[in-house]
Amino acid sequence: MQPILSLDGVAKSYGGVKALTSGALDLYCGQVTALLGENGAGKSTLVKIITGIVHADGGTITLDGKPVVIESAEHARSLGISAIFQEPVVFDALTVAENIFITGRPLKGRSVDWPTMMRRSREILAELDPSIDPAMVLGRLSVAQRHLVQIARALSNDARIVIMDEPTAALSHREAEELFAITRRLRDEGRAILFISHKFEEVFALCDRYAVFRDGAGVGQGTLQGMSSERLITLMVGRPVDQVFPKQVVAIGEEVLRVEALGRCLEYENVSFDVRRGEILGVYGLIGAGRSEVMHALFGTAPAETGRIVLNGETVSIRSAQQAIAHGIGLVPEDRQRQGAHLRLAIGDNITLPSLGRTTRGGFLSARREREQAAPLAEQLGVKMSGLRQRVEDLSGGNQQKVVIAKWLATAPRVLILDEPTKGIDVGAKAQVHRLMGELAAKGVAIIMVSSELPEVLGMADRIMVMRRGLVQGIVPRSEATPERIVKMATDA
Amino acid sequence: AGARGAGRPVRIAIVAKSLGNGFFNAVHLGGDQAAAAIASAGGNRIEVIFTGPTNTAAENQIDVINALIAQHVDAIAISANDPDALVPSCKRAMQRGIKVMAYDSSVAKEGRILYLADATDQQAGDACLDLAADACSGHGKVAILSATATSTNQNSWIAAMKADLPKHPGLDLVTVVYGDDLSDKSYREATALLQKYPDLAVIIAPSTVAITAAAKAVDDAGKTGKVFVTGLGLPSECAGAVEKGTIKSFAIWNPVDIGYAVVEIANTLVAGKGGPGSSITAGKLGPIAFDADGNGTLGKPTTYDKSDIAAAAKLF
Amino acid sequence: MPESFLRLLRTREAGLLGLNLLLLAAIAPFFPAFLRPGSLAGLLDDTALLILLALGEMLVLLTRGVDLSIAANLAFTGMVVALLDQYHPGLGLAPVLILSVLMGAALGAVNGLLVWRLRIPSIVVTLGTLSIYRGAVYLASGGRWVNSNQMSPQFLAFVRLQLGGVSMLSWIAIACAVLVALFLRRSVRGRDLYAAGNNPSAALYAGIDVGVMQFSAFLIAGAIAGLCGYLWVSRYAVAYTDVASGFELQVIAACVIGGVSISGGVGSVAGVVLGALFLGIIKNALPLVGVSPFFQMAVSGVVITGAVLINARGTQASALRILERRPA
Amino acid sequence: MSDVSLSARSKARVTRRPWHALVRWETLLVLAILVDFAINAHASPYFLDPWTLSDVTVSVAEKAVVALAMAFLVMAGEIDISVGGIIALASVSMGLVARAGLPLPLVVASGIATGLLAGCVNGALVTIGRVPSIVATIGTMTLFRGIAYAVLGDGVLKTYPPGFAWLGQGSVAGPVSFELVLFVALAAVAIVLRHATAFGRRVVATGSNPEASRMSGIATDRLRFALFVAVGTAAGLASVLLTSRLGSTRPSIAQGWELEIITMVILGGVAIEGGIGTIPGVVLAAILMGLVTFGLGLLNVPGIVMSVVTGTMLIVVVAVPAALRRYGGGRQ
Ligand SMILES: Nc1ncnc2c1ncn2[C@@H]1O[C@H](COP(=O)(O)OP(=O)(O)OP(=O)(O)O)[C@@H](O)[C@H]1O
Ligand SMILES: Nc1ncnc2c1ncn2[C@@H]1O[C@H](COP(=O)(O)OP(=O)(O)OP(=O)(O)O)[C@@H](O)[C@H]1O
Ligand SMILES: [Mg+2]
Ligand SMILES: [Mg+2]
Repeated sequence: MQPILSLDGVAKSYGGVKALTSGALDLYCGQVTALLGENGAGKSTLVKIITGIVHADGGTITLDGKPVVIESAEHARSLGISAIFQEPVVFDALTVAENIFITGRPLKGRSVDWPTMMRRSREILAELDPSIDPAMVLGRLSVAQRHLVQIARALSNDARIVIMDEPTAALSHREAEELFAITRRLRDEGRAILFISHKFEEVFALCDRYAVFRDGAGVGQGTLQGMSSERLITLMVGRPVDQVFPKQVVAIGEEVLRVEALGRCLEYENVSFDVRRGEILGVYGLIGAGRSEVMHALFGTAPAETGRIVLNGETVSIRSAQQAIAHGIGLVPEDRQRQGAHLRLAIGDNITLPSLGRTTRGGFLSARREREQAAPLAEQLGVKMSGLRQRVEDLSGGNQQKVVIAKWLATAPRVLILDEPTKGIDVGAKAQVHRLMGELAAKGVAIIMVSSELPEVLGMADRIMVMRRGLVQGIVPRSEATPERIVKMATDA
Repeated sequence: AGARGAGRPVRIAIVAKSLGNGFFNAVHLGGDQAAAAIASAGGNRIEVIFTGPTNTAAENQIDVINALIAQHVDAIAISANDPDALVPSCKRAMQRGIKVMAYDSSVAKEGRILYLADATDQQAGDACLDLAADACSGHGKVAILSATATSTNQNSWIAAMKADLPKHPGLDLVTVVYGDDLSDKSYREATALLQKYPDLAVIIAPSTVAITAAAKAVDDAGKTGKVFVTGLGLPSECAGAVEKGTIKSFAIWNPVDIGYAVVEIANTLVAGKGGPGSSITAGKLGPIAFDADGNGTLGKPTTYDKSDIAAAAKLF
Repeated sequence: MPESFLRLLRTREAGLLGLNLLLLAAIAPFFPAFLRPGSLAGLLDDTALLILLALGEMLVLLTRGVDLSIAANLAFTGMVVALLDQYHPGLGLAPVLILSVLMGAALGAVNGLLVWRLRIPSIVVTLGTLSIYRGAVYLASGGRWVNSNQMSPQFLAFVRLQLGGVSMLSWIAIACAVLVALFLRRSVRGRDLYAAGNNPSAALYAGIDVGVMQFSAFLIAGAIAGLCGYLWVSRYAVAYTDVASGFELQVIAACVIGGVSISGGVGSVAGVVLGALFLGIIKNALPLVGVSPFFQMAVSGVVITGAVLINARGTQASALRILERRPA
Repeated sequence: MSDVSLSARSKARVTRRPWHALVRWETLLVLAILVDFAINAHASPYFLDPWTLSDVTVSVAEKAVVALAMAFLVMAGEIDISVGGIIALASVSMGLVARAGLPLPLVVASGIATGLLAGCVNGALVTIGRVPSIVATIGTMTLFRGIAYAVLGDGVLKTYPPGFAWLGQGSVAGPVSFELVLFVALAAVAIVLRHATAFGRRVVATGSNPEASRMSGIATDRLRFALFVAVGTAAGLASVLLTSRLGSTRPSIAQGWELEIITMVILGGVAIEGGIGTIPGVVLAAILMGLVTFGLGLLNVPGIVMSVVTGTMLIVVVAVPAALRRYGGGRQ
């Protein structure tokens, strides 16, 4: 069989950064191909090239056996290529219908045909989520619904080639399953699908073929039959990696933090739980279950309206991040780029920012003390950098996440909240983050880990709290946690 | 002035309220004429520096004076945008040996040696009221559309008009409004006057921006012949409205003469002669008397109407 | 459709319309003649230039930019066409109109190119061109004024032409509003403009060239400002260096009161027109109602500040509902 | 620009030096200052006179004082258009206090306090009212000046206590004016604040990512509020100097200053979108603008033509590095 799309020796550099050196990939009709690779391996860059958003510096792209140069996003669309990108491509101020048809709006003459756009949007949404009104402004949708709109967009133009760049990174189990069903249907209709993910169980459950990238180069592709995740990982990183979550056994101490009946209008109510020294409390739920909101209440950045927070036996009032930090609470937020890191500041400046009080004297900066504070942490976390003065912007996603974690470790927290700490980072970096959580717990830090990845929660947490639509469904000890039970609690009323 | 080397011309700076105003261009013209006259009569060689800010802000005029001080000019003649704000810099100029005089619009007494007024406030006020009475045959409602609320000479003319009102019992002054010397604001204020006082007879606008804007507003409202505009303005700018009949007649002093007198007087000051309480001969214009406060007056304003506007409009 | 009608009632535009009507109602007892058709036409006439400029500014604001140079562009173009008319009074109106639009567009294109090709923030670019264009008026005219008697009759008459009780100037503003509304609602490029301003990084993935959108916005804003240059000079029958000085901030205020978001992607033609009318009513009513001239600016300041404050309240994102609705 | 030819890798390393960006921008400004100095000295025989040079500072020191504070505000991602209005209002309040016969320190204090209060209004609109700062201050610009007009009308206030004139007109030693000394002192304080304190770090952090800064325990609203107050206070101080220099108060003073002050800040290399900027750059930009406008003034070039020069300077200074970055092969 001949591949519908074939890339060979594709290269791309940004300034001096070589994102791709020799990308190679074949896509076949009626097959789902998984694209694997560490963070920064060049997967998303390849997607951007195929969809005409950036232009390759070299290499050949063959479509239907004929070489093509993909000029623009418009051109790619006309060639029958559509994509769900890694970055959310959503327009809050526009209607759902416009978001779906943001490229290729239906036209009548030269003017936008609104009635047709609405009708077709309603048709496409009918099978995804009929509760979404195409005339609604997108900003009013929930997170999961926004994902659906992007999926609807990829379906809207009847593409022959559908690319999905980490579509499940922010999806929960149930939503991911829905997406897989759709993907299988598309495959059975004879379309070629490229599926990018860091989650091996998904890859094995869904895909027919694989392609692996390492450091911007294609290092192998073929059929998934007979492949094991170990072999794939070896291909990806060039060495075997311990993929199992290294859960350390830690003696659990006294209660550090307890919340009682926290509530906030429209968002959550009656949330109660506690966390102890050395314990990792996993918080699981579907996207939009209100977990992040509760974490922001603990951290003071969106205080709860009712209930109380008890820290080391004393009721405390936390109404700002400063107060939270003063109480020894740290939060690694979910949105790394917007809430976590200062991309344009240096790594060192990022790490010392929440703990500036410790490195300054009388308000004056000391370069030496800052270095003494930041350097060991950066090293301990294995941040790949050229120096503390490098800007965070220049780092890969995983390394950015390590910087954000380092900046909270610098405050020496007694309670550390990690909201989706491994979202979108590769296996190697993930394992490091997990090992670090274990070490912190061993040192007596109480950890709250919000995650949408079931294996991560099951592997790391001592107890698992499950939330659904702003309510706590229950707290399950590690010994009693099974995947089925957790998923059922998260999804069923 | 002592720093002036042999053979160097006397440099007299004429500072306008704002550049681009036809009135001051005519002043400049008169200044150049005087310089030529003095030189050909065997007097000093004179270089006239004509400068000013682009808008009527006092601070910008201060920057101009500072630049002139730095150039060590011999004399500065200024038409002030603000009588008080300019005092410190004018004082500084005088400390550095520069003769400072004001013309057209004065600097407070301590900021200049002499002030050459275009006409007395009384004369200007009288002229405006007489013209207004003339336009409406002595009976009717009158409104004043002035420049900015802070402009010195406009305010003193308005005061003079108010004082003179009893002489014209038929005139009823209904209000004073300000167009800020902006044509759009003046136009809007004039339109508002027409709406608010449907039986208004005359708009007195003692500023060239205001008089042209008011004439335009009256014309656009289709009230030409019913409401008359008068006041002080430049012939070149009022010519159109006079032809149309929106303005029957208006007054203005001769800026060319002012410029001429300014240079003659400044030249006299630079020579170390003249001062408050003296009389200075301004060349062909004859002697001008300055009182003990240093105030002198050039003469009465001239009135223009349809008969002589065309000729005057060519001049300034 | 009662439901969509209700939805319409709750929009910002409806609120603004209500506010405008309220304002008129408040003025009526002081000065009933203000509500006469003739006066209202005069109000529209007086606000037309603000409406036109605000329409252009809105396009720029939609793409997350700001154009501080439109008033200077207006002054420059206005001076150039006034000089053209003065020295070639026989040319007629068409060359004047064409030149004003083209020249305005060219000045706008300079802004647009700097923003698009060099990615310089628009506020920096237009702060610079604001000074340059304003200075160019002076250089072009030598600081001179061009007065009404130096303008040809047809140059002056066009904006004053009355059609159905409304001036040509007002008709131009109305036509322009309709055109911009159609452009924004119906054309692909118009919709792309919203998308580019709403989320520039996402627009990139949707194949929308954000830079081209910014350029287009500046180009159109410039063309409108150029046209306004002629309209202004002709309406007030005078051209000089300081024409419309500082007007850009009023234009931005009109947009913001009209609900255009300074952070891009949000705003409607109806809102902008109502926002401009709001300012226009205040400007025209204050002298009539007999507010002391010295208090007029303070009153405008209070009203503008109040309006933007109320507007900011309206745009604050409300919390997402997570909890399920329960039967009461 | 020689670094264009460097390989991207070594370039990346070079840009990491904290002082590197500073050196590049500031050298550009220093060069421009030297060039303009030479041109001025060449074009006007009066330029190289200590008293003339002292006059250069007069036209620029008042704006530069505000620019120092404004630089912090812009670095924090906000802007204040209302400074001209604040200066007018502060001047009116000083005039009233002086007319009431109160002593010099109270007159000065009332000017500064008015600026401070006006800054509080702006700060409250932005941090509590959640109005974008450019929008809020366009409103208060009219409001502040409007209040000045409402209070003073067509009046003038010119009875100031003895000694008041010295602040804006007096000199400390020979041609060294008090305004200059004050500006130098404030610039020194600003440099330390920006580059050597936690406060400066927090300002830049807030400008570069407000949300992440709030999450890092920076009281961003309080910081922004403080910066608006600082700008207001600086405007109050500038009003003291200007009023003293004018010897009188009218509501129309300092019209259009906001744009000149912001131009100074941007010319100094402060990024309008926040997060980037140095104080030495702003100081150099102030000197450059003072020299250029004064030099042109010496040649009797009208102010409006100077604005063409400053406008061009602003665009060129920002456009040249941008063009080099974009077309000279650097990364985007
Ligand atoms: N616009 C850009 N400018 C400079 N460098 C870039 C740019 N985009 C990507 N890169 C770099 O190119 C490399 C490849 O990035 P890419 O996003 O393709 O990786 P990826 O395989 O998708 O990683 P991930 O799994 O984290 O999504 C990285 O080193 C990244 O830092
Ligand atoms: N429609 C929306 N528009 C903007 N932001 C949204 C929207 N829906 C959710 N968010 C934001 O996205 C994030 C995820 O939503 P939420 O916190 O409700 O879910 P969660 O249970 O924390 O899920 P997760 O942590 O897996 O994302 C939150 O920061 C929320 O504020
Ligand atoms: Mg990627
Ligand atoms: Mg969340």
